[in-house]
Amino acid sequence: MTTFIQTLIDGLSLGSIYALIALGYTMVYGIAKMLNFAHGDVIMVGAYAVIASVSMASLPPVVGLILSVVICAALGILIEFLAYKPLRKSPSLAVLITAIGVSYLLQNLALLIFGSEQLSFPQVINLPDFAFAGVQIKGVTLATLVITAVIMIALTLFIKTTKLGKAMRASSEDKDAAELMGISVNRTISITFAIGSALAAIAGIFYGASYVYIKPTTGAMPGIKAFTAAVFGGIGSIPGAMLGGIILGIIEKFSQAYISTLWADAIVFGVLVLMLVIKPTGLLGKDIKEKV
Amino acid sequence: MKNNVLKKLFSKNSITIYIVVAIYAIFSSLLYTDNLSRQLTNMLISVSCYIVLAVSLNLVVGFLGELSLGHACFMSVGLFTGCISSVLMSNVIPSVYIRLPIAMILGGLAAAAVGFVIGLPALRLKGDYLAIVTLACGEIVKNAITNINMTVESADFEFNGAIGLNTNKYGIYIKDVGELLPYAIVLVFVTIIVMMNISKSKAGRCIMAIRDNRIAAESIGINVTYYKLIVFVLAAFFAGMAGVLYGHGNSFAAASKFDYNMSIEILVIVVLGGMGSVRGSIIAAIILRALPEMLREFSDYRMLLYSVLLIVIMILNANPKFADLKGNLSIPKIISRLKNKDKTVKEAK
Amino acid sequence: MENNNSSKLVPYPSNALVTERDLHKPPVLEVNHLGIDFGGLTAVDDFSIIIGRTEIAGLIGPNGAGKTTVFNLLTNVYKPTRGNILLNGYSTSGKTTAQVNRMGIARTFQNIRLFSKMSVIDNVKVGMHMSVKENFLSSLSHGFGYSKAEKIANERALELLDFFSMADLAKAQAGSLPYGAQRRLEIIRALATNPSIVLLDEPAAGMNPSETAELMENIRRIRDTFNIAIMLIEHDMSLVMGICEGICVLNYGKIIAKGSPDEIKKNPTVIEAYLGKKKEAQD
Amino acid sequence: MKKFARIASLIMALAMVLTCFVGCTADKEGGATPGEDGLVELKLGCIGPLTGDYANYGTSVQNGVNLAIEEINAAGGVNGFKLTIDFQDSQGDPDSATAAYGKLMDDGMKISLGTVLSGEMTAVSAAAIADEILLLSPSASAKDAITGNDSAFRVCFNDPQQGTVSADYIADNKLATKVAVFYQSDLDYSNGLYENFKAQCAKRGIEIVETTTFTKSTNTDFSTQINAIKASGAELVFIPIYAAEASTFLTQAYGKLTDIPLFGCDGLDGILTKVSDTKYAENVMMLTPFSADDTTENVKKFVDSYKKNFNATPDQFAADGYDAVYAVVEALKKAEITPDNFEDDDFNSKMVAAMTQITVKGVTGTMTWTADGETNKAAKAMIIHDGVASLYTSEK
Repeated sequence: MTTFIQTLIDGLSLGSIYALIALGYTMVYGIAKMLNFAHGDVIMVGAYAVIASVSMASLPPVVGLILSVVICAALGILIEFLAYKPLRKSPSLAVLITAIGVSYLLQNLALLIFGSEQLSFPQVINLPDFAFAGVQIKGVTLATLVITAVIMIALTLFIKTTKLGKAMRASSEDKDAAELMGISVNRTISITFAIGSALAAIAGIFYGASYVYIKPTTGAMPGIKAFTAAVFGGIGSIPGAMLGGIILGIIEKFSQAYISTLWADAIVFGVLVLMLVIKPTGLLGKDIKEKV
Repeated sequence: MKNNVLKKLFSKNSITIYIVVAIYAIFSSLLYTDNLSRQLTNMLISVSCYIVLAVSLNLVVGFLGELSLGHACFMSVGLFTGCISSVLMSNVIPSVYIRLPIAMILGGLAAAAVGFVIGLPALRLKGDYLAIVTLACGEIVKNAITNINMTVESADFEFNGAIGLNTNKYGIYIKDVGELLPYAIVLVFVTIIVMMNISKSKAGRCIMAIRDNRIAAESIGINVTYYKLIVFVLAAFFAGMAGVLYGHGNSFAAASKFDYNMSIEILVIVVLGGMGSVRGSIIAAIILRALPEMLREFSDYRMLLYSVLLIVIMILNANPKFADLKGNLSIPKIISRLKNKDKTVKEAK
Repeated sequence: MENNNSSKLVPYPSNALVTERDLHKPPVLEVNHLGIDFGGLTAVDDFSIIIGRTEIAGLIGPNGAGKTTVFNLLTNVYKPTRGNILLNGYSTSGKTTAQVNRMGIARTFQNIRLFSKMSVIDNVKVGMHMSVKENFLSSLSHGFGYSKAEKIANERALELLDFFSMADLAKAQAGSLPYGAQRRLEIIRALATNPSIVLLDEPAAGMNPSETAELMENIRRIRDTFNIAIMLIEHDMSLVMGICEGICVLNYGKIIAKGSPDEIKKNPTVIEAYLGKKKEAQD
Repeated sequence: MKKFARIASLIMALAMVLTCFVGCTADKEGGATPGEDGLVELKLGCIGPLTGDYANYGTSVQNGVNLAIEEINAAGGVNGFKLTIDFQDSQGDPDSATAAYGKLMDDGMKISLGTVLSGEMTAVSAAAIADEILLLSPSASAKDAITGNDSAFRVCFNDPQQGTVSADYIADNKLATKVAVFYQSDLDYSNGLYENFKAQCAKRGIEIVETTTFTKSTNTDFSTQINAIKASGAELVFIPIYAAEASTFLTQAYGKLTDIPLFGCDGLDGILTKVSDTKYAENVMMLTPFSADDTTENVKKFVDSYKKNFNATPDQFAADGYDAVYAVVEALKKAEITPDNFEDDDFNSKMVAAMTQITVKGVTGTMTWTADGETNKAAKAMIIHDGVASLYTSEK
């Protein structure tokens, strides 16, 4: 029983990171209708920003965290402006390829700037760990869960209720109609990217706090896992991203603990395939029937 | 009548064939006269494989219109099945050159079987959901191959998926590119001819109809299930064959190489070359495979430049002015311009 | 195909929409008490109709009456909750849309659904896919009778296009055609499947009066040339009253009237459905 | 989209022109004319991942090689030669490595330092058989990476050796009778060590009580594996993995696997510089021929100048690269290669023959080579205490 609970907590811990990354993924997808494959690499940039400002430039941790979020938000706007905006009218696959190009670009830039050797993330989030009845919970895990939930609720409310959020939804439904209604679609999408990338920075911070070591390729795998989580939860759905991420983490840990670490990858993806075949639009995805 | 023959000679597909013939003619003549640089020699087989991979993935992405992120796994399945069966056949058929085509077909069939299984979810899913499922299936296949541990004592053969397959050790590595190139050329031609044939056939029309409008396709009696599966099976078959060729041209293959990154690499080629354009896939495969090699001069900045070029090409490609420019420089345009010139000259007379 | 012969239909219900011409031939379509619920909401209920071998039938009704839903039910795009459909005497229940088409129903769509990236002639040829004698091997190799099959297909497709004077547009991309031509191409594509009944969903939508007149003529020509039945949804009353032999009026998913154009024109329920009850309107 | 095919044809024409150009320049060879310093250039080549997931290993080897070459040239070269190195990136992909090898051959490489990773080496050594060129890989450790090519050698131990030696060492020193293994299941290095470790454990009566793994796609969170090891009652954990993943493992295992020593091989080298806090590496043992904390004079000299040049502590890969260059120098001396005879046809065969005759006192130990390319050198068992790695002595 202790193992079971411990595994569950380990799964939550991993899943909350996936969920946090997936939130940014799904938000950008929901509004800009594009798969931002570079999202994972923005996370890496966010983590490096903290390392550079706190470990290298010895700035206070709070400044480092804020700087990281600001840098990533700016980076998001820049990437959108340079790489995605010229392709606004192109098929979505073309944008996907550009996003992959951006992902390579960020990785290789980081490689040139920070080198290939892994760097340690500074201890900016110091939280005590908890232990009871033989079960251990890391403070960071709880913090990640809380922050993920807060961001999920805030994002949902933001998109549902604020003027900007409504503009975002309108732009995602129909760009031309939104433009006619006086919404600046370009500005709205820029802001979407800024928010998405700021979320990536936060994810980067928590990733760094949980897993410590950062390499230029650090963002790639969590990016893919978060993409998987976002689709699992129903891509575009913000609560879905959180649910998808957490479930993915839990499945991963349980298959490692109870079945086989050798087959864990296959089991996780197998469950994913099965779930999607049973429910083709993800857990919380809306089933949009094509009108005939 | 003469006009018809001319038309056929200069049709889009024939021009594609001419281009490929010209490329292989140039490179083989250089290769067989020992004038080709070693770097290019060592790339010939791998680029040929990528052409086959890109053209076959184009069948799924360009013709059927479904996003697949698991194409590399078909190659992997083909490679290991084909190469292992080639090793196991060595007692029966001593010559590796005879075993290779048999192995290619076996590898292709194994990949096709996996393609069928991966095609099944495609019947229910579409878009990003299908993309993630194909990605997942690719990772499952990779994981499964990694965990294979087989020993065949009669053939003195041992295979540990995690360590990889050393084809040189089992005598199925064909060192001389000159010996392997004819197989590659045949495979490339078979693949592109089949793909071009399909696009101009009943099956191709049905497949493209599903892409353009699934509901309308159903309403005119097209069996969507059948054609979707056929596409996945056929694309996997060719990717599997390419895998076997690749395995015989490289002395080492590990399943971990054939992950989603490689699938994405193939997808990049297809999209860059143009959805549904066989010629585009071929040319993009050559460019994208050659690009990192050509950029070797820039050492540290190599992959950085590669990524920048990738982005720039995609953006330029979407720019209408650039599209006009390149439109004017295309072969059919040039031919038609020459024809018009003839006409105007004649009329002037 | 389970026990098909037993489901062959003989007697006509009294409210049939069958013209005298078709009276002694078995009907092409017989629909009995068809209905569908969407999550508790009844969209179509108790829809029964019989359409004669060469009849031109109209399905009219106010917006949202469930007309397109009926077409979707007839083609099994939606699976009916209740009732049955007999096409040429065979039940279509449990069949896929594609199978239903092969049994003899072809249709067009309210919002045009062409294969827009394909050429005009390919749109027609893809419609003829069942009759093109190409197997998969000949598709791949362009041998094994490919040339002959393609030649026949080309000729027949051009013939069909010529029927609507569109042969000169054969090479054009379907998506680039003007609106009217797209509508016509959709009809040609439906005819290419060799149906025994064609369902036309608002064929005259967006057309000017002269185009509509031409369409009316074309619809009659289709019926006379191909000897098939046609059922159409249309808001343009001049077209409906002009060419339909039997009309069925739908409101809130239920049939409120059936009959010849003259009968429908006089039917008070129909007038009420279209114009509203005078008293209620005043309230 | 079809339009793109057209531009593509344009670019292709360009690409073909360019590639032909590349082909033409290939004819240029580094001629035997001495430079200003009176030395003739001798071109060495090496291939490894400088970008991508494994970039850190390639970079380490590159640094080690560069350092050695600088030292040798600064000391007046060798036999009238000035060594140059062309280090090509492979991204860890065997396919790319083969193409890079072709490029190096085109550019007139005389001696190859092979590749950094095993997969690449397997591909390159097979592709290079006909060239008979000397291949001396610093760090390709897989058993089969150099088999089949009589001119291929390596500086590092091979995987089976390490796995076997590790099991023997644990048994000989009575470190444990019940061990757990934690390895990367999709990594050839890790697997090679594990398979042989397992086999030798069976022979030596060591019981493997828990085997748990991870893959490249699950290399961030090891909590489940750590719990499983903890629950298994193992007295020692064998971790035949690389230092990057090991540092993650150690960090997460901190406080959970107290009193259980961790035992790794040469992949762990450099762990002290990789962990964020050296307390995580407490009690880690490793069997490695190189230790950056060794006080031997040549090691100290190497470590100091490496730190000065690259602002980092050298690891196993760097040391292997460094030694590979010195082995080449020894072989050049032994074979009596001079600018007068280095373009003779028997250059390669002389070099290969010399390889089995030389003894190199390198930073990874004193090495000799067998005809099948393997090195003979002693492995040291190191143990980390208070952030310092020192030779393990069993009486402690």
